[in-house]
This record gives sequence, structure tokens and C-alpha cells, in this order.
Amino acid sequence: MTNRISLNMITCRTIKQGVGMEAGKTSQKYFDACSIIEMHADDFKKLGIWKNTNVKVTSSVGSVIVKAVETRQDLYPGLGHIPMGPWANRIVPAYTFSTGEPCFKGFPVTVEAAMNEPIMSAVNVVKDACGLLRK
Amino acid sequence: MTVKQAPELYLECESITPDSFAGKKADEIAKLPAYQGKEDTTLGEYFTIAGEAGATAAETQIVLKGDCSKMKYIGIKMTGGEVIVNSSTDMYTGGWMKGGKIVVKGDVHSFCGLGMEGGEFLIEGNAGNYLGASYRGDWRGMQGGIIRVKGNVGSDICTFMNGGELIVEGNADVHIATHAEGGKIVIKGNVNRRVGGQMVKGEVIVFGKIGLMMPGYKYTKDVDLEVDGTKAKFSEYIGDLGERHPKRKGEPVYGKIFLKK
Amino acid sequence: MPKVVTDVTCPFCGTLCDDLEVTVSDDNKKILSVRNACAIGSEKFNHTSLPGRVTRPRKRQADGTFKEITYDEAIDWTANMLVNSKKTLMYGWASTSCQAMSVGHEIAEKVGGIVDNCATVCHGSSLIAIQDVGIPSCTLGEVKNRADRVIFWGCNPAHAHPRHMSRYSIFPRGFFTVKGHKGRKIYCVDCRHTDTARVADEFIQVQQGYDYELLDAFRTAARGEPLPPTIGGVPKEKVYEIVEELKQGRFGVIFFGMGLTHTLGRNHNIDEAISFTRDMNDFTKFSIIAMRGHWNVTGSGQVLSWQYGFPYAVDLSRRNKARYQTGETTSVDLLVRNEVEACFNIATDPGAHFPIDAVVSMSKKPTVTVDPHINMSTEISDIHIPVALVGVETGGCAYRMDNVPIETRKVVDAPDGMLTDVELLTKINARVDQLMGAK
Amino acid sequence: MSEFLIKNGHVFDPVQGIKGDKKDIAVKDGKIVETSALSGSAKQIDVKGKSVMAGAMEVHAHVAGPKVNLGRWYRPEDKLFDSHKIPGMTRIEGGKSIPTVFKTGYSYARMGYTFAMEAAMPPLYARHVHEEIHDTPIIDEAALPVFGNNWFMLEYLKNHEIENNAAYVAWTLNQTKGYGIKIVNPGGTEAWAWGLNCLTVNDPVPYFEITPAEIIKGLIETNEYLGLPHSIHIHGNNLGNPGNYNVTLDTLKLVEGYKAKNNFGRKQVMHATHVQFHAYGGDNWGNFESKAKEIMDYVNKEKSITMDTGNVTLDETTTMTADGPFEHHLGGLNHLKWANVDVELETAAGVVPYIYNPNITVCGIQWAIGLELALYAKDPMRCFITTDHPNAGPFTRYPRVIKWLMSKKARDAQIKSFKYSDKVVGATNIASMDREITLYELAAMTRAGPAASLGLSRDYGALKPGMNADIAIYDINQDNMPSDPELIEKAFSGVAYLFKDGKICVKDGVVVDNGNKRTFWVDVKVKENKQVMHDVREKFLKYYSVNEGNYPVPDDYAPHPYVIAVDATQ
Repeated sequence: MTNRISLNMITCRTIKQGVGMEAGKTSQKYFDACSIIEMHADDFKKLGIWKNTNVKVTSSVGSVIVKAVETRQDLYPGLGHIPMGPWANRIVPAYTFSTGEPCFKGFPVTVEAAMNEPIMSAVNVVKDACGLLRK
Repeated sequence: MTVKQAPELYLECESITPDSFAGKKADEIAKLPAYQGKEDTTLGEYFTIAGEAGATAAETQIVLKGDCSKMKYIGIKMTGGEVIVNSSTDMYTGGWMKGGKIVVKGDVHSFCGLGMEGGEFLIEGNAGNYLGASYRGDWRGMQGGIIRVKGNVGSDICTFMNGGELIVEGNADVHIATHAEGGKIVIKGNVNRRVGGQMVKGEVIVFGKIGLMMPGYKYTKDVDLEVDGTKAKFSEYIGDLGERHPKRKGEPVYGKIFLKK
Repeated sequence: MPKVVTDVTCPFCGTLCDDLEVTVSDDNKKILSVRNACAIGSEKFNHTSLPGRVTRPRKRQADGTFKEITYDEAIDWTANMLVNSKKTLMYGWASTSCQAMSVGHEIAEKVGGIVDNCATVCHGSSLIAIQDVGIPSCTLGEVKNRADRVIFWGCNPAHAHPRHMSRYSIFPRGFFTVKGHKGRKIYCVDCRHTDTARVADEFIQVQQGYDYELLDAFRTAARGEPLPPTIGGVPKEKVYEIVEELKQGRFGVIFFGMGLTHTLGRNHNIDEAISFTRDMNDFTKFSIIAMRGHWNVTGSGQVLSWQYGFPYAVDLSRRNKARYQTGETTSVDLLVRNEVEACFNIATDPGAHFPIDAVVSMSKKPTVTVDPHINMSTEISDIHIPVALVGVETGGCAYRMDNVPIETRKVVDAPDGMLTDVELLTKINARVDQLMGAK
Repeated sequence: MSEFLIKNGHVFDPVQGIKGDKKDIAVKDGKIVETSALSGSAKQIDVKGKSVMAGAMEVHAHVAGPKVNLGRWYRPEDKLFDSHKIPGMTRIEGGKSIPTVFKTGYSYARMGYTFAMEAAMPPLYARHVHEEIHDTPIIDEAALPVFGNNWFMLEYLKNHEIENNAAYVAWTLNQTKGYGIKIVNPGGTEAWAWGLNCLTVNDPVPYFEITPAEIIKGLIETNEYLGLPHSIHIHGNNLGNPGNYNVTLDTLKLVEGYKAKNNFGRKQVMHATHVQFHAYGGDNWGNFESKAKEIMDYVNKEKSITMDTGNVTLDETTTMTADGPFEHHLGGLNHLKWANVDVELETAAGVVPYIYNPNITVCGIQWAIGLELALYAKDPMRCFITTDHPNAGPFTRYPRVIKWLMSKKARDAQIKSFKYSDKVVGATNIASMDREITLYELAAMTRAGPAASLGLSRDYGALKPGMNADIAIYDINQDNMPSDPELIEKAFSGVAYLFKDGKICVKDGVVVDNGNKRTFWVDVKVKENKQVMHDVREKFLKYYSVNEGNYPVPDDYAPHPYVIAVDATQ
């Protein structure tokens, strides 16, 4: 049985995400910038995986495969970050507390290793959820 | 009235109040307007209507059968009479109500009892967010009357409350009585956190647990209270000390939280 | 012979830098270089010249592939969709000109649309808070000329507004701030030690989701009242110390971002921050400014407000009144509650930036997306209508994060035959008139 | 273009001294002409028993721009259940105290107004002001840039460099498509940038070492040096506080020794605005009282001043002014949401909702002061009716204010309805005043007077042949005035006809045409001034947050301009 940890998840802008977005949502730059999860070194240890391995992140609304990287902008242990984008939004709860704002920051997720599972492209990660992906 | 056709989207039913029914026969009531987006329709399109209204709002009782969970504005601004809904309702039920009584046997969605001034509002199921709060931007939330919820409530209940009473028999989510300047809230269950943030005046009485007390609150003393028929010992906290407070006879008046021991 | 266009406004973020210099080929077709822009801004200008750009509308086929169609076909399909739908979400507007918005609102008023902009998933909570308690604020030039206490709370300009710190908030020397950075004390409050925190003199790490409590503690401390030992992981001594330093300042300013607007409490977090700012004006001068994201999301709020009185989530579905209630007429709620029948996206990408439940709901409805480039929304739409890039291939008015209006400029021609937002919306408006006249 | 003959109406035109005589008015190609100039095809309109006046002119209102729009969007509750579309060609209208641009244009037109002056335009936000003006239907509009706390001005006037200051003002009017010189709380708003204020005309401005009195005199000299169509337009220091009437008198007296120099027939050198807020006695809210008489005694004898009233209408409204420190003070009093915007190098603005509650003595006294000002006015050509919209009340209440001015019966009824009417009566003179404004005087206070004060009397404010055909026709008859004052309010709420540039835009109170709305601005030519242009360059390089190249308002923001050229090179 694979090792699994729980994190408090936030999704934020990053400069790479911004550059990638302007380079094009289908660009490699955008893919590299957004299809990742930043975690604290301690959480890598807890999860027992190396940097840059794929992980499956699961929230109350769904799961997504992203690459686990060590954070440049320090998080504290237990806090995870996926840059704002389609991968993050596969797991962001839509509940808005009647304010219009979904739960982009501060929702519980579990993370488990998924070495061999591929990361979907930006378009596919959305189409897949919408049932528009042609198998 | 019985629902004969469920709306494709949501139906805006501001006509369903004793005030607009008063003095009308079934066929006249059927002609009252209802709206679904840009489609102007009538109550008769969606309800079969039997019986007739009393001469005045006060003498009028409306009973809604069938699924009203996609009906907005039921009982809005009513001044008297009674509305009984045998199912759940959507947003704005009992909004700005001034008098009379509303009973919802199921749940209500958000923004119900908004800016309520008087009357009685009974919710047998759960209530959504902003129950008894003010409309966006308004500093006049619930002014009077009484709301009782048998189940749980969502977040932001009684924001900008300045009068009246809310009794919740279940639990509540975050942000209770924010900016309140009066009124009384009783919660029999537990509260997530953020009770009485920026509260100037008013009372919040909690029987269960509060996840985390706001830093602006200070314990003062223990008091014996009788609340909604229950006698018990409560610890009294005053606050929000970060907020402004009016003075009465030179003494500042604070918001109060009573937490059952 | 290449020419240089000066005073160019950058159409990326709410900082709306207006000092860019763009060199273009003499035939006005190609951007050769961009000066003064940040990494993101340069990328935006360069992107126009990238190969493989879609220049004509596309319609999704049964098999999921897209087929090129004419503008007229796309306009006709869109107009029919708008006229036939009982309630249509018309979302976006943050990356187009105020002139285009005006035309869009005219259409919405006719067809019963709900006009919402990116504030709905960005600074909407800030707007709600301002509606509750007001806001003491100032223009960015005031910060540059006077501020000696600067707080970044839940925002990360180093990444989201790259030139903000050098143009306005940390480094510039102004009229009363000749010492520049040396004359200012910079604070950063965040749950992460961000790159903005690295340039701050003081970093206060708040536990994620406890900003409301910490701000309440700041206000309580400012009134000299007692506090619990720690608040959101911050010791009370620290709170008292910082509040005292802020009172000693001559002119303080708080910049806040999505760290407050997206976190538990949302509008309440900003509400407390504004209330704290108001309190501080009893001791010194203090202002607070929202770090608006999209370059013209503020403009959309302005135009909606002078035409209907609400800054976003404006419900015109009844066609004889304008209404507004966040949590009801906001895009994500409308989609998740399935309260609309069709979607019209323009100048933004909900497909990438809305939570998946909302995106799925959109994909199940007739949807048209107007955007210069392929993005997540275009790929789940029935129709994608590409247009000229506003701020690069066509001009128009935009509003900076402090509501200062600045003209964006056309620096190059759009690919041959491409319409601008204004041209496209005007044609859709005309087609809507024809169809409704016929009804 | 079409021709009209407006027959059998009672004409009121103070310029020609016509006091309600039956007279036909001829309209051709957007102008008023001699009846003889009409062809046979002229459309005849019988307005028997109705009153015919020139289109009314709003001299001071906050109807477009950043603070107005902030007031709109931060008060959704102002639109709650108050947004609607009138069947016909109009757009959705909304807002009680701060109407949307559509409601603003339509409402003015329905009341017989054809022009409105936006009273405070921050130059940095000029583009925004013009965007809203552009979207406001029917009425012509202009905007006054604020100068009373501008850094260039403070530095030039500190050394009394009138010629340089004039060159800067001319440059700014041109850049912002502005109309004239507005002054708000001179010096006080710059002081507010440090959280301070200037409460008298002699309080020094922090750092800049100049006093409000020096600023006001310097700007009068600048204005007359340039010979602008309008005079300086001033909201003085210490607005809204008990006992401020002394500061007001000090401010008004600064005109002594100055003469108007211009080619527009303007006589005054100062327009004092919303004087109601500046005519307070007492030294606290307890002994608060009216000093309207003291103010008007001076205004009546000093011919080089025009003024407007700023009548309190007893409504819930939204106060907004470039007087930043005042709004901060007000927010502290009523604890309602306070908004403030300080604008780099130029000005500031504040917004706070306010309820003029008839059950509160002070509000009753404020109501009385506004009316007393107009009733004490000896020369209706120099005293104009405003509500300083939306500060003392929304402009949509003009018909009610007119009712109070024209009917003592209506005033007495209002006084009786006050909770503390005896206290209100005790602190004012209103109860003892029998004067009732006549239709002829009203035409002066709302048409001819404002036109002359704004330097527009050549084309506007009267019904002389050759003038612009802006004509309002009301269903009220001086030969048989209604005994019920409510009928006066009704008559002025919806015109029988409104002609704008010779077109019928409103008929029986219903908008039927959007007219051809125009933006008025003043284009001043001055001698080339290298010094000032150098200062401009330097300030933009060092202190502004926008480039000089992005400062001017492009021409397409005012697609239908009415440009008044002024040559100050001589």
C-alpha cells in the first residue's frame, strides 16, 4: 500500500505561470510552470519520494497527476502549492460561501506517489473532466 | 398551491406573498407574474391554485405543496398572514419580511430573512449562508422579528444585525454576527470559528463549542442565564475590543458572547 | 526602417506600466523588440508573432475536432444563442477595452445576460468588503512620493506584479521620499516566505487561514487592549511592536492580494484590513490598495458601475432591471447551480481558472469564447472567435489597480482580416437586433 | 432640420425682461429665430396655459468621475429594488442618491435641464470623467478640474508667479478638456495627505508655506489674467462645521479689489458653491444655528460674487467631495462606510453615505438654511439653486426644493412635520419668511443666472432669437397657481416639452430622443512658456506615476465638443 500524506493546499500565481500563460496555454513553458506541486522537504521525506517524481493529489472534488518539486518560495511543512491553472483547478472545491470566490486557498488534499502515471496536457486535463477527451 | 411543473432554471416568485394574494380569487392569483430569466410567465404556469385569499394579507394563508427548492423570493416583504411550504425553498425566502409567519418544512438556501424587520420565520431543515444578514453594502441587517432553525446554518449569519432574534438548534459555520450592533443569536450546537468579529453591540449565546475565540474577546465573569427555556451557567466574554464601541453613561457598551460551561 | 513606439501601456497586470518602448517593423506587422517590460509583459508582446496563431473562427464538430468558419457564420450562431437562451452568462471583459465593454453591455441588456468579470474569482471579495466598510486609499504616485511604511499582505508582486516594487512601492525616490528604499520600512505578511518576503525588512509568517484573526489582533493592539499569547502563529509581542512602528510612520500603505481574497473569510479578511487602515488614520496617514490582477478588470468594474451601479456579477436577465448578489449572480455559483442556459466568454479563460465543477457545467451548455489565442475555454466551446489583441493590435481605455485610467496603444496591425472586440461585438449587436426584430 | 412654432405659452426670460407675457417662440435649425423667419412647414405646438423657459442649467453637481462612480458601486443598497427600465427607447435606470449615467441624463432632461457642470474633476482622472460624460444621454456637460491643492499651483503662487500659474492652468484645461478653475478646501486637501487640514484662510499649508487666502487670491488673478468664461468656483475651508460662517465671510471678502476681465459678459470674480454648508453658527452641534442672513447681507452688496445654495432635501444620500479631511470627519460622526482617494500632486476625494433625518434637529436647521439663502437673495441672477448633488440631496429633488421656495404653505407644512420643529424654528429665521419665489425669479436662478456666471449667456439661458433652442415647457400657469403645493412639485417633475438644440427630447415627461449631447471645454491660448513646460516635464519624470504622453484626454473622448476658444496671448 502506497504511502499517503495530507496537506493544506493553496493555489497562487507565479511568474513562470504568468510567462507561460502569455507564451500560450498550450506551450511547454505553461506546462512546466503549472503541472507541478511545491512541497516542503519534510513532506518529501514523509511521503518517501524523491524530488521531481509524479504524484496524485486528491481533494473532495477530484484527483490530478502533477510533478512534485521542492519549493523555491518556502512553505512550512504541511502546506502544499500548485500554481494557478487547469491542473490546480481539477481539485479546487467550487464552494464559494456565497461570495462568488471558490476555495482556491486552504483546502485539504492527500498526496501519494504515482511514479508511472503520466501528467495530462493543459487541454486534456480539462477535456478529460468534461468527458470531451477522445480515447 | 401545488407545483405542477418544475422550472428549467429557477423561478422568481416575488408574487407569492399574502400581500399580493390578498383579496384575489384563484384565477386572479394564477395570473400574477413569475419570471425565469427573460421569460415573463405567471404563477398559473407552474402551480395549480385552489381556494381564495382573505380580504387582507393578515387574513391570508398560503400553503405550497410540491418541490419548491428552485423557487426564489417566496414571502418577500410580506407584512402579515402565513406562508407554509411543505418542501425546501431557494434564495431570499422571507427577505425583508415585516410581519406574519413563514414555515418552511425543508431547507432554505442563502440570503433568507435578509433585512428582516418583523414577524416569525420557522425553518425545520437547514439554512444556507447570510441568514438574517443585510443586503450587500447595507448596514441594516435583521432589525426585528424571530427566526428559528431546527437544523444547521451556513456562514455569515446575521451580518450587520441590529435587532431581532435568531435561534439555531444545530451547528453554525464561520462568521457569526459580524458587524452586529444589536440583536440576539442563540446557537444550541457548535460553531466553527469567528464569532462576533467586529461586533459593536449585541449578544451571541453558544451552548456547544467555539472552534477558536476571536483575539478581540476577553473573559469577564460567569453568569446564570435562562435561554430559550434552558437554565445554565455561561462564561461571559466582551468584545470585539478591536472595534469601536458606543458609550452609555460614560461606560463603553460591548458585544457579548456567552459560552455554556 | 523599424520604428519605436513610446509611452506604450502593458496589457498584462493591474500595474499597467505605461513606459514601454516597442520597436516594430516598418510595415507595422512585426514586433522586433520590447523595452522596459517585465518578463511576462515582453512575452505577451512577443506572443503575437508566434507561428500557428488562429486567425479565423472555429466551430467544434460532432467528433470533437474544430473546423474553420467565417466571421459571419460565427456571429450568426452567437446571436442566435444569445437570443434563444433565457439566461446567459456573459463572462470575462478583463482583457479588453472599456469601449468594447459598453457594446457588450448593450447586447446583455437586450438578450437578458448576466455580465460578470474576473473579479468574481479574484478581487470580488475586496469589492464586497469595500461595499461593507468603504476604503481609505490613494493613487500609486502618492505611495511613491510619501509612503514610509509599506505592508504587503497576502500578495506577491515579485511574481504577480513584477514592476510594482520598482515603480511605486519599495525602491522609487519620490518628492518626500528622497531616500527611496532606505526611507521606507517594508513588511510582508504571508503564509509562505515568498520572493516578496525576501526583499522585506520584516516577514511575519501567519498560519494559512488565520489572517482575519491576525488583523483583528492588529486592531485590538492599536487600541491598547489585551491579546492572547499567539494569534495565527504570531506572538502577541510582535503584533504590539509592529503596530507601534506603524503609528510612528508618516504615511503607511497596505497592499493586499489573493492571499486575503481567496483564503477562508474572503471579504472579511479585507474588511478587517480596511478597518485597521481606517483606525490607523486616527494616529497617522494610512491607505490600502488592492493588487488587481488582469490589466483591465478594474475598467470592467468602472463601466458596469456607471451604467448599472454594480462592479461585477450584474444580472440583467430580467431586461428591465439590474440586480447584483454575489453568491447568486456570480459566475461560479451560476454554473454550479446550473442557473444559466448558455455561456459567452470574452477576453479571459474560465476554462483554466474556474474550479473544475464550474468548467464541466459550462462544457455542457452552448458556449462561445472570444479570445485572441487558443486556451482551455476555447477547447470546450462550440465556437471560438479569435480577435485582435487589445493593447497590442488595437487600443482602448484601461483602468489601473488604483482606478487611474490609461490609454492602451496599438503598436502593430492584427493579421489580415481579423476583427477587434469592438468590431465583433458591434456586428453581434446588429445581428441580435435583426433576430429580435423578426421575433 | 425641423422648424417649430411654440404658441400661446407664458414666456419667462429675465434677459429680455419677459415676465410671463403670452409670446410665441420660433425654432429653426436648432436656434431660436424671429417668428417671421419660419417657413410655412413649421410644426405648430400649442402650449396655452403653460410656462416657457430656456433649458435649465446645473451649475454644480457631482455626476461623473471617479468618486461618483465609487459612490455608485460601493453602495449596491442604493439600487436595491430601485433599478428599472421605462418602456420605450431608454436604457435601464438605477440609483436613488447616485443615479447611473443613463438615469442622470434622462432625469435632468425630464426636469427641463439641458446642461450640467461636473463640479470636481481630478486632472489625473480626467479620462474617466469624460468616459462617463460621453455615456450620459441628452444633456450637455462640462467639468471643472480641481486646482486648489495642486503642487504646480502651490509652488507658483508661493512666489506669486501669476503668469506661470496661468500658463500651467491653460495647459491643464487643454490636457483634461476642462472648463475652469475649481477650488476645494484650498490647502486643506494637500494637508490631508499628511492627515491634517486647514480650517481658516490663514492656516499655513504644510511644507508649501502658503495660506488658503494666498491660494484663492492667486487663482482669482490667474483666472482674470486668462479671461476664462467662468470665474474661480470655490468650496471654501472648514465646510460643515458649526461656526464656520466667519471663515466663509473671510473667503468671500477676498474678492474685494478685483474686477472681472473677460469677453463673455461674466461680471463675478468668484462663484461660492453650496453655501448652505458654509453658513453655520454656534460652536457645537448643540447650539448650532443659521447664519444665512449674515452671509447673504454680504453677498447682496458684493456684486462680484455669484453663489449656489446646496439645499438639503431630507433624504438618505451619499456625500462626496474633494474635501478629504471633511469626509474623514463625517465618517467618524455617523460611522457609515468611509472611502477616500488621495490623488498624487493634485487633490483627494472622500465618500460617506449620510441620512438627513427630519427627526434630527441639525438636519432640520440645515434644510432651513439652504432655503433661507435663496429667500434672502436680492438678486436672483447671482444666487442659483443646487443640492450640491448628491451631498445635500439628489438633484432629482429639484422639483421639491422649488416647491418649498415657491410656497410658504409647503415650508410651514414641512416645519410642522419635524420632530423638533420648535428647536428648528428657534435656530433659524425660516418660519418668519413670507417670500415666495416667482416663476420669473426661478428662471433667473436656474437659467439666465447660471448661464451668465458660466460665461455662456451668448447662446444659453434665455430665449432671444439667435440663441440655442434649449427650451423647457412646464404645465404651470402663473395666472392660476395651484393652491396645493404638491402640484408645483408635480409640474417641475416632468416637462410638457423639452427642446434640446431644437429637437424635442422629452414630451409629457417621457424621453423620446437622446438629442445630440455635447461636451463643453475651454481651449486657452497663452504665450509659449519654457519654464512651465520644463516644470511639467520634470514633475512627470520624477513624481507622477504615469507618463506625460499618457496624460492628455484624447479627442475621441469628446466626439461632440463645444470648444470655447480664449486668447490670452495679449
